Amino acid sequence: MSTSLMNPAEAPLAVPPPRKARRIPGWAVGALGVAGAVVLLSTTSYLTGVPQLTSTGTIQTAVRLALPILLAALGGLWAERAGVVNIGLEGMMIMGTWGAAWAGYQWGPWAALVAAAVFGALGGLLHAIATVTFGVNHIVSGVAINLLGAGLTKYLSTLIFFPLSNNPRESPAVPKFDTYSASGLSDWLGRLEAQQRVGLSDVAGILRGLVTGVSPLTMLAILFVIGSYLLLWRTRFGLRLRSCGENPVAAESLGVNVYLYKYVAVIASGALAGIGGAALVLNPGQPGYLEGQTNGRGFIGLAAMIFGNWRPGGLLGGAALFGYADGLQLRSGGKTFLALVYGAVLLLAVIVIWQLVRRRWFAAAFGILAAGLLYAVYYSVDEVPSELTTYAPHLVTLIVLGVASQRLRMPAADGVVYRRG
Amino acid sequence: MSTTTPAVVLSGITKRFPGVVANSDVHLSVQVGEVHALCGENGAGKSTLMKILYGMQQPDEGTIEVGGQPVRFRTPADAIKAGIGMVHQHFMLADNLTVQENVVLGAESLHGIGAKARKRILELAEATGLTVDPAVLVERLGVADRQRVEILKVLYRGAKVIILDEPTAVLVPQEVDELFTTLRGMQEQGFTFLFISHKLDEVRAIADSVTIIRRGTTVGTADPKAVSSRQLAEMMVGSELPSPETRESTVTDRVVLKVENLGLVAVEGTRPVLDDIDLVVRAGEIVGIAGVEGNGQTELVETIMGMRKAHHGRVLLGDRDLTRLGTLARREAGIGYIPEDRHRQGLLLTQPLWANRILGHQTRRPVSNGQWLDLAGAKDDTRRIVEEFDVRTPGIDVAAVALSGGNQQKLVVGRELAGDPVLLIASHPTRGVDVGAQALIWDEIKNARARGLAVLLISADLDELIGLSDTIRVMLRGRLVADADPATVTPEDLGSAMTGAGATSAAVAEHAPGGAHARGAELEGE
Amino acid sequence: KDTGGTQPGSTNTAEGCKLADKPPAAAATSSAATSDEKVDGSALKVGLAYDIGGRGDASFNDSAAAGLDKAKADFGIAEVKELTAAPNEPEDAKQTRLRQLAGEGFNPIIGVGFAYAESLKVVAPEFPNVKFAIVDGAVEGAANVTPLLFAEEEGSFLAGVIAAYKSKSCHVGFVGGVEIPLIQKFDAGYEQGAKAAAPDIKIEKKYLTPAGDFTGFQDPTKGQEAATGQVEAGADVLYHAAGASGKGVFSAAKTGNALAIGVDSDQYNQKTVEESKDVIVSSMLKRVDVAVYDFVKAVAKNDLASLPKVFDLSVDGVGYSTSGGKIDENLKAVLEGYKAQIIAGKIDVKDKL
Amino acid sequence: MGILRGKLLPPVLAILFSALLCGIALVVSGASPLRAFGVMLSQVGQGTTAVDIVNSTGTYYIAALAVAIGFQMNLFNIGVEGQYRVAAVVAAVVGGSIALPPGLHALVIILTAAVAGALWAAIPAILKVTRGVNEVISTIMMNGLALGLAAYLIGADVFGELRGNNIRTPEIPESGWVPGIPLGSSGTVFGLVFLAALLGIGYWVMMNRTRFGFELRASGESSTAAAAGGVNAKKMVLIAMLLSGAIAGLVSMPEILGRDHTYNLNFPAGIGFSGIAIALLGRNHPGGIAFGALLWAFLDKSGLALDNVGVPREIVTIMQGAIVLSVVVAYEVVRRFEVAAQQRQVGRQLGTVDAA
Ligand SMILES: Nc1ncnc2c1ncn2[C@@H]1O[C@H](COP(=O)(O)OP(=O)(O)OP(=O)(O)O)[C@@H](O)[C@H]1O
Ligand SMILES: Nc1ncnc2c1ncn2[C@@H]1O[C@H](COP(=O)(O)OP(=O)(O)OP(=O)(O)O)[C@@H](O)[C@H]1O
Ligand SMILES: [Mg+2]
Ligand SMILES: [Mg+2]
Repeated sequence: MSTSLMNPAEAPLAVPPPRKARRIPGWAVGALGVAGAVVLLSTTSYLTGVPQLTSTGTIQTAVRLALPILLAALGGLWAERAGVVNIGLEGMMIMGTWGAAWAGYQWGPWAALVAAAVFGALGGLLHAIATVTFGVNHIVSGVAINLLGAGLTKYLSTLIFFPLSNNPRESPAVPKFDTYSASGLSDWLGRLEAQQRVGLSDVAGILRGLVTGVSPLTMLAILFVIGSYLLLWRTRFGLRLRSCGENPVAAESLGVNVYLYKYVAVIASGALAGIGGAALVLNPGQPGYLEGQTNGRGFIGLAAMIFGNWRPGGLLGGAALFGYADGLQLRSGGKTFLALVYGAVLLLAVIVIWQLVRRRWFAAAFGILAAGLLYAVYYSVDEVPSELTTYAPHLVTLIVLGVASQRLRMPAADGVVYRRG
Repeated sequence: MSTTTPAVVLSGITKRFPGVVANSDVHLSVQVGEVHALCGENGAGKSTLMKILYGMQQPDEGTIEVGGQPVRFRTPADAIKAGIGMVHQHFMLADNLTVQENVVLGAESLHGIGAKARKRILELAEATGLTVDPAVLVERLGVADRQRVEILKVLYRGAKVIILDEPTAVLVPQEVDELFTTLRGMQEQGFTFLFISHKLDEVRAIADSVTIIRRGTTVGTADPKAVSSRQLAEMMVGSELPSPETRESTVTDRVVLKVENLGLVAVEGTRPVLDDIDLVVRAGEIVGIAGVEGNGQTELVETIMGMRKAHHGRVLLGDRDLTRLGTLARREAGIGYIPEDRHRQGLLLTQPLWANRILGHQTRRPVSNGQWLDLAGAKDDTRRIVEEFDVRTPGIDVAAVALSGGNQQKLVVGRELAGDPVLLIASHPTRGVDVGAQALIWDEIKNARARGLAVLLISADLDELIGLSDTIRVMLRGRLVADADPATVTPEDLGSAMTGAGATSAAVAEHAPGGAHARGAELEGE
Repeated sequence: KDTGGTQPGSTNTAEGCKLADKPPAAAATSSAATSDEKVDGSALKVGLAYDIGGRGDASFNDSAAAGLDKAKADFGIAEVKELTAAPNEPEDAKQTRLRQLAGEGFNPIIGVGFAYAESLKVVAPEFPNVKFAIVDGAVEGAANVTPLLFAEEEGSFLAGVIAAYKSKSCHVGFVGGVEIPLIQKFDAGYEQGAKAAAPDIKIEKKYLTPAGDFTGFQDPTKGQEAATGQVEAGADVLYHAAGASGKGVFSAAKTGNALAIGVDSDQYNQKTVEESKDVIVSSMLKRVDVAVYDFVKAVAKNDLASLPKVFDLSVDGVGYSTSGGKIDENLKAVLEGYKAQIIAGKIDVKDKL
Repeated sequence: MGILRGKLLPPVLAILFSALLCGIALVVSGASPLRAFGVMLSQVGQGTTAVDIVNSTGTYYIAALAVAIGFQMNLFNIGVEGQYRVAAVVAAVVGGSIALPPGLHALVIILTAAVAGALWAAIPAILKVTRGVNEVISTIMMNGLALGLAAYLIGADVFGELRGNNIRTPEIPESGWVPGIPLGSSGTVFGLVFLAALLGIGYWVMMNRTRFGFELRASGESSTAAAAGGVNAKKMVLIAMLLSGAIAGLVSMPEILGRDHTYNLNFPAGIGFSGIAIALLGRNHPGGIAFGALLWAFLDKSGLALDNVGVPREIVTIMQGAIVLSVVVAYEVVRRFEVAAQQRQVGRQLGTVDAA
């Protein structure tokens, strides 16, 4: 090679693009985050004397509440990774609840799951037809599907459930899954938890919550998370699917059938959201289908997915955070909520120190201010008004998003209408 | 080298778009193992023809033969199967995927997506000299590397006929040479190339034969070794070849733009993107900035325009300190700005031309009275630009997207020269623009300079840079590392300076050796 | 696999509360003599405007429907029309519904739920000859609107007594659907009753959503989690006033080996909660059916003045159910004792805390 | 002709298609679609339905305008729902606790509502601008918090008062009311319906004639081009969101000042979400939105009549969803049809045209 030519090794280093290569792999970041959260919670629990923060029951509740959100978020992940924004998750979830109830009361919970997936997938199919084939704005289509899902299920319930349950807004009772526990481990952890040892008991409580009274649905959802990761990031199918969300024109030019992959992704998305609906119906305590049952969980799922940076691990974190905060406020109300505020102060303190180390004075000052404010709240009230605790999950999500530095990155062609040719 | 059956034969190809006939009865025959160039003005229909050959678009009429067999490509997959590969004018890479993922996408059945695929990529890179790290994200690559990835993609699929659509538009001469070396090497291994370029010298340097397209139809085939660039250009447009040269100097000693000690940091704690830039542009002077893409030119321009916030340093226009002002205030102070990417930064594509006239001038006459728009004024002035700058359009109410690239660029130039700016910042003002439009834009910039306009010119087209500029500064890794005298410097010298290979000519005066900035110093991601 | 029912933490070895002195036994059950006089309603066209949920909600709408059905059968009513409110509907939809009924000649017309109060204020004066009634509400200044109000706090008082007597850990819970005044009445009565029966009793409370967010009546999952929380905190008898969310409370009680008290109608006999019916000790009955029935009857007899101002314990407008056999004679005697005292005014049950 | 085909044909097609779809659904369920549609149409002439439709159109129109302002620059304000609720409570509280001369009183209430809505919207706006928080998430969360805040504010020990089983804010004195146009037994048209019309005109003028509107549209069309043109993206996000929130704050003003004079537990929910659908239906154009709002209101109000003939009222929701979807599909189909026609035309002129 002639000397005047550029040798790649000496090629001028391009100006660094804003995003850097990651030195730490994603799973490690996730593990660190989880560890950090556990430490934070057990410290808070110790300092405030509120053991509920890490009790088995709280964790179990969190898991149950997070489940439908997690599944909806996974649905969102599939669609958006293929470049289709899915604001219709709520509608597909509603379709899922109806399908689950309809099949479930007749043939049991497994049939409910399948039917929910099918009904959700129908919603997904409609979304795919509108957005992929007809090039309709994704948000328009999603909004329409939310309306259609709600209208259709109400209509169908009046026709089909009314004669059975004597109530046009409710299905007959649906049989539920049995739950399973790793009993030996669970008992051992239970003893550990009961000893009230700082840190150790907290971890035991959390772990015990995760291995006790587990519904097959929970295991399935975890499988879905792992499966989605493997499928989307480790197979050719996933590569092709994601390429449709990053640069569909390039994908098409390489012989990827973009329409097909978008269809598959959006239908899968609907099916997952539908299963999310089934998770709601099959939750202990739910009679079956109930009008208004999803109550915005599809939207929360969407938020969890964005929160999780369009990644399976991240959205698991988002759903868990929401479920945890919701579980906490439902179970124990104002007091524990205050403990959470205290935890937020601790978190902010850590962040402020980090910012000081990095010599980011402004961010640090902002953090100190926020921490001071929150601490004043913690100090001055005994119990947060119940009107506000109900929405603790919303507040926590907002605060976490506001505090966590925003490095979110959506698929490059997400929401862009793609036309072949 | 020609054999009996041509590699590819296109006959009677016609392709219509709404309002446009992109190809009309095109004939093209490419021999096995040759580099066949395709030349034509902007919008002549070259890319469209190639997309048809690659199965991305279906011809309305006409037939395609590959290796003597008539074929019908419904998708690129069909074309790939037939051994045809295409490197697009606009790179077709997914930024957020790795090089390896981009390469194997769509061809996973060959070697999977894992270690085997990686091995194969490295083999190919070895064989052709297209070295690049398969594990790196594409968004972190510069243009030359991206092009390597594009060619690797094609090779990975086993293509024997490779279409290169304007591959050299964004490369510096050294990179072009390197590309040509690669192409020649591959040609010897039996690959066939279809090569599109506006740069006729390059065509003559690399091509074995050339087909010329004018207004969507083939006007002839020539032997590039036997014709001059001028003859080729005349076949393309039927007019004379313009030149960017500016003869007499109009430089005054009145300083218009003064940049002092300007610094910019992309991410806290990383290497600076702009490092202590000092720069002066005087009235009547064109200062050219040479540099390989990605060395901070974009950032420099955007910092001067106030689109990025300087970390330290000052920007002065005349006596006025602009450092703390926003982009609009800087524009109001008298800066015109031709952005490097007219589609992304210069135009509102779906809006009518007159709305595009308002952009950047929304507070100034004649298109606005401050807070209220003056639509009549905007329309009148748009008509003026259309006339003066020879913007070929059916009217001023059509959407900007309906115009060809050259005409879009003329509109942008007309807009930025409106309202008598004192400083024009022109980033790649003629990129991807055909010779006719190019000549007009050069003339307009020269005229404005003669009227006392100060111009900061950034261009990858070294002929343009050398021809237009009064002074050339070379930018490397965020620093101005050398000055060059446009009267004596050659593109090759400039190219060496730009890549940091060291001055090879007296025409380039290097500054004190730029402290080698460490490559590392990267923060962990996410 | 979980067999259900192993409840962590709550080792209920305690033998229950230290109970307050039992009230004196009630004199005689003053079960109102259901006079079998024949009432003719064949001239009546009765209109019923339900609140969200409507017929089939297994709650107070259904109870109203039951009253209407009975009235129809007993009095031979000519025609009946029932319309239902949609969730989140604007005010004018309710007005339109009432006007529709009035316009088609229905008289009397009953609005089920306090949500109709504002609409009736507007519509009732437009139809001065139509006799309106409103369940759970009152409209000032409209002479032709009969309020059908209930003393939920009195019924809930008895529920509190039941809870205190049934609790082994002397720790009970209350789950409210939405924190509105109506539900706070249940809450208040319950607490007073529980405290009256066992002064040391601990009470857990949770409202699922605050006022204005009516999804709290529609979210069994939340009901279940809130109830589970209370059970794990030690409560072993749960009373709910949470509409459909109450189903979650029953289910939580079942898994947590606790007991539950239903609300509005006799929930032991409800199909949708069949699988957890064995935990239902009793239900606080709010006899909307009685009120509707009595109102129609009074209209037929043209004797509105005979209606009580408030349907309270004294007229059996509220009460408790005994289906399921978990209220033994002993407890029943106690309850009747408290009931007599309340009726007699010896115990004043407040509707607010 | 072309305009007619391009702009008006699609909505007509879509409505017909949706009606057909619902008709089929009705037939399947054993009801007569003709009867159902007939009842819906005749309902307009009954009682106060016509006036209710007008009033409701006004409300929907304001909500959709609020959403549309965000859409113009690709900001997705799902938070209209929460913004109008917070604004309603705050305005009702303020209106009920001050005494001012007629006219001025109402004006102050309206301004309060706008400011409250804007402030509520400011939180997601600031989070987006300073912290890059996606507005879709933050506004969803803010909707939840709005419910909590409203509940807290009307608490009996805060600003609310108990009325039977209802809680409400203190009644706004008559000086704060905005009189409507009484049409006897047909009801009363809210005075503030005209506010909606005024807002529509203002919106049109702003989008088409002002620098701000231009910058908004430019940001929506291409944020990069807008930035190069001197549009400060962060400032635009902030202003657009505040403006959207301020308009959202006005959503419930016609009802509160024209009829209820208080905020109570029966406050309607979901108007913000309808606003999203209507803005999309009307393609962010003031005329289109007006049409969409009218259609929506018609379906809502006349749908009440379906109960009379024993048809599930939910068919209306299905119809609304179907219309939103089929309108956009119809626009797309018509557009493709026109493109094809143009292509054929070019084909005929082949040889005589000049490329470009
Ligand atoms: N998808 C399309 N839809 C409509 N018109 C198109 C499309 N693609 C290309 N055109 C038009 O067809 C004509 C030929 O375009 P093409 O891209 O083939 O030109 P080109 O010769 O490659 O020009 P350039 O030198 O600028 O790359 C132009 O007028 C262009 O505007
Ligand atoms: N979705 C729609 N439904 C019904 N009518 C519509 C719709 N969209 C636009 N219109 C009507 O069509 C006409 C033209 O609309 P168009 O969007 O072309 O306006 P425009 O050219 O953008 O003008 P403007 O300068 O007002 O924005 C308007 O009168 C408008 O009311
Ligand atoms: Mg081009
Ligand atoms: Mg081209």
